[in-house]
Amino acid sequence: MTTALLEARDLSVHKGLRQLLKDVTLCVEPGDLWQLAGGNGIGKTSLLRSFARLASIEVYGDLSRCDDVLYVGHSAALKGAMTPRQNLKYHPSGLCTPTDTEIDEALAAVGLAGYENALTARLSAGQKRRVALARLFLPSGRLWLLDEPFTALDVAGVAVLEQRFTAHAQAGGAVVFTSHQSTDLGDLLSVLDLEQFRGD
Amino acid sequence: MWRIVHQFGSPPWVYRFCDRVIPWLLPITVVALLTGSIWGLLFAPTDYKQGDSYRIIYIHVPAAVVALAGYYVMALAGLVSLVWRVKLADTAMRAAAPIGAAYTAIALITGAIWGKPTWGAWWVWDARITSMLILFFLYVGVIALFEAYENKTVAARACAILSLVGTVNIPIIYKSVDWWYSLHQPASIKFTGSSAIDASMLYPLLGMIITFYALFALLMMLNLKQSLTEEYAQSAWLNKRLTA
Amino acid sequence: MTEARDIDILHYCRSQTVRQLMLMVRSPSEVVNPLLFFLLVIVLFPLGLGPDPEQLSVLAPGILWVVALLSNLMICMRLFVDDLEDGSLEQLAMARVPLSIAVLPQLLASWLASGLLLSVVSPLFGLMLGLPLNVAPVLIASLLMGTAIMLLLGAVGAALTVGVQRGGILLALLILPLYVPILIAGTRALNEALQGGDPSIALALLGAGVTGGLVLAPLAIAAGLRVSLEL
Amino acid sequence: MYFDSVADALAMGGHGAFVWGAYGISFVIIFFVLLRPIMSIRTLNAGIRQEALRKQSAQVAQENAS
Repeated sequence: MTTALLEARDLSVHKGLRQLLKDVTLCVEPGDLWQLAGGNGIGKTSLLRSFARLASIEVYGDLSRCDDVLYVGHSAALKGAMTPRQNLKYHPSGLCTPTDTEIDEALAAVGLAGYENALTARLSAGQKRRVALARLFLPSGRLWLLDEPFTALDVAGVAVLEQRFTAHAQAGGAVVFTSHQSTDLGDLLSVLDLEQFRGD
Repeated sequence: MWRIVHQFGSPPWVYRFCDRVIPWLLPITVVALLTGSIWGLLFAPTDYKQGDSYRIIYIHVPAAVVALAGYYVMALAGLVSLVWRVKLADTAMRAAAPIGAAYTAIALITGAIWGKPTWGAWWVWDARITSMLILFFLYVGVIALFEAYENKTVAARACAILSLVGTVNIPIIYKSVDWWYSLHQPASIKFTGSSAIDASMLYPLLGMIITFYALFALLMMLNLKQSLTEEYAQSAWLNKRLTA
Repeated sequence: MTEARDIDILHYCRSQTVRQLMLMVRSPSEVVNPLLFFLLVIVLFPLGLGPDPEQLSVLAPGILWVVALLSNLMICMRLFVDDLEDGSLEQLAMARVPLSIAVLPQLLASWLASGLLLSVVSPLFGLMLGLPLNVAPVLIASLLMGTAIMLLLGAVGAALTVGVQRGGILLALLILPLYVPILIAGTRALNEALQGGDPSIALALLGAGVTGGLVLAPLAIAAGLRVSLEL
Repeated sequence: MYFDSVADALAMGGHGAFVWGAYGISFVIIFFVLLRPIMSIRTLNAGIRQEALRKQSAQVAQENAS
């Protein structure tokens, strides 16, 4: 086993009778930031989900990855009937068992200080998104798989998130995220254009 | 060993196999079906208790027996597809379900028709009939689940799981229905199970059971061939075979 | 980067159970509705069959069990729907605990709210149908176990159909046939108790069902949920 | 034959309608279950052959053009 956090070799992703992607080869090492880029419908989300092993029936090829994965998808797994603090504390991924102070710090980091005990249902879409991303500020996951993390965020939010990515990579973690917009992540970022893997 | 498994998993090989066997099996099965029916209808002696209505046995019992076996065939294909991810097993599972449903339907209809002269009612909650009705629902469930999914690869996986759950449950269902029946109605006339059945009645019955198995195999191959034609319409091997 | 703390299965299950119970307390209608449904349908039977208590008490075991079955079906229809929509299900699948274990807290919470509650209040419904009070222990015991098996089996069906359009009616088709043995054993236990017989065989069979279900059903539920997550 | 006459065989001791009806319905079901894949294979094969011919003629046309 290498030190790579994720290694995909000749992965092909299908959807029903259609082959979305083929021969995807990618090696994610600690310290990497990978952006999966490509137009709508190319299969960014499908590939990310296959990395997360949420999709496996229609995925062929070799895939090995570390167990310590944090995945944030389109839907945030937040319950409107619970407060942001409870949502994070009892998160179904159970990746970490954060203390209340850690949670409050994480919520403050995404600019939600003062909302800890509000009902999540009352928050705006952008705020909910921030609650979901607050998980990135908790001690959890070496490999992050994030689906469109920058959507529904304002400029300041994007900047905070980019900083967090960089810090995570420098601390020996890695991030794989989908996005069709360019980012300011500098030379740490590698972009994987999925166009080259388009299936038949 | 691996080569054999590999062969069974290879669509062109299976297609060729079906193509070769069907022309033989089809006439044999049809002739056997007609012979068995005529034997049972016209040559077997009359049952002294039930009279001639018992002759329905030659179609009811084989259908019921093979319908149950068919569910296990389907579940086995489901298991193979789950464990080894053989795509062909998905196809086989899909091929088995409608046949099983048809067999259970035959068993149910003939059972109802048999019930009228025997008990004076079209529907009697006899243990075998009740079990058969539940088996029918299990088959219909698998078919409906398969149809409900748009993505057929995913649908096959779902059906494999369902048919395995059904397999674990079928013996329990059968036993519990027997138990329920024996408590509510002391057995009066049983459709089958009398060990003293005369050889002149038994042989046509055995013949029909074997014929129904053969018919199941034939239908399975036809359905397999149909599904393969559908799935591999674009493939080079099928095109070559058909245009040669 | 902070070191990821190792995850402890028991701790995880406890925290998830808290989450599920918290959600349940905050939406009491989900708990109360199946009970109300149960009550309503029970009320319909005397209206349809006539008020004769003797006739009702003969039919009571069957009525109670069929209605319990239907209200369980209602619970199963809702079981994973919200969690699939809001992404909780995929996060559950991402937990570093086998999915077959990770779903147990939710099943436990659902059973506490549906099965346990229903079983405890069932003697009241029994009284309405003319069941004598001395069969209450058997009624409660059989329903406690029966609802547990039904929930386990129903969850398999729910896991397979949660991603499907109009999955509700399909779910009924898939799992009602599987409920047959539970119905038979449950009504049998009650009838034995009513006629002064020995209900222990039927109860023991239900107990065996719970044990077997607890071992096998979570595997099927997990496999089913993974299928639904593919969509 | 077990029966003395064709009429006897048809009557089946008064149960003729039931016995013959049961066999009839069963055979109808079997017939349809058999026919469905056979017809479907026939249509599919015709479609595939037609498609192949179309491709072939397109290829020939292309070769002629060049």
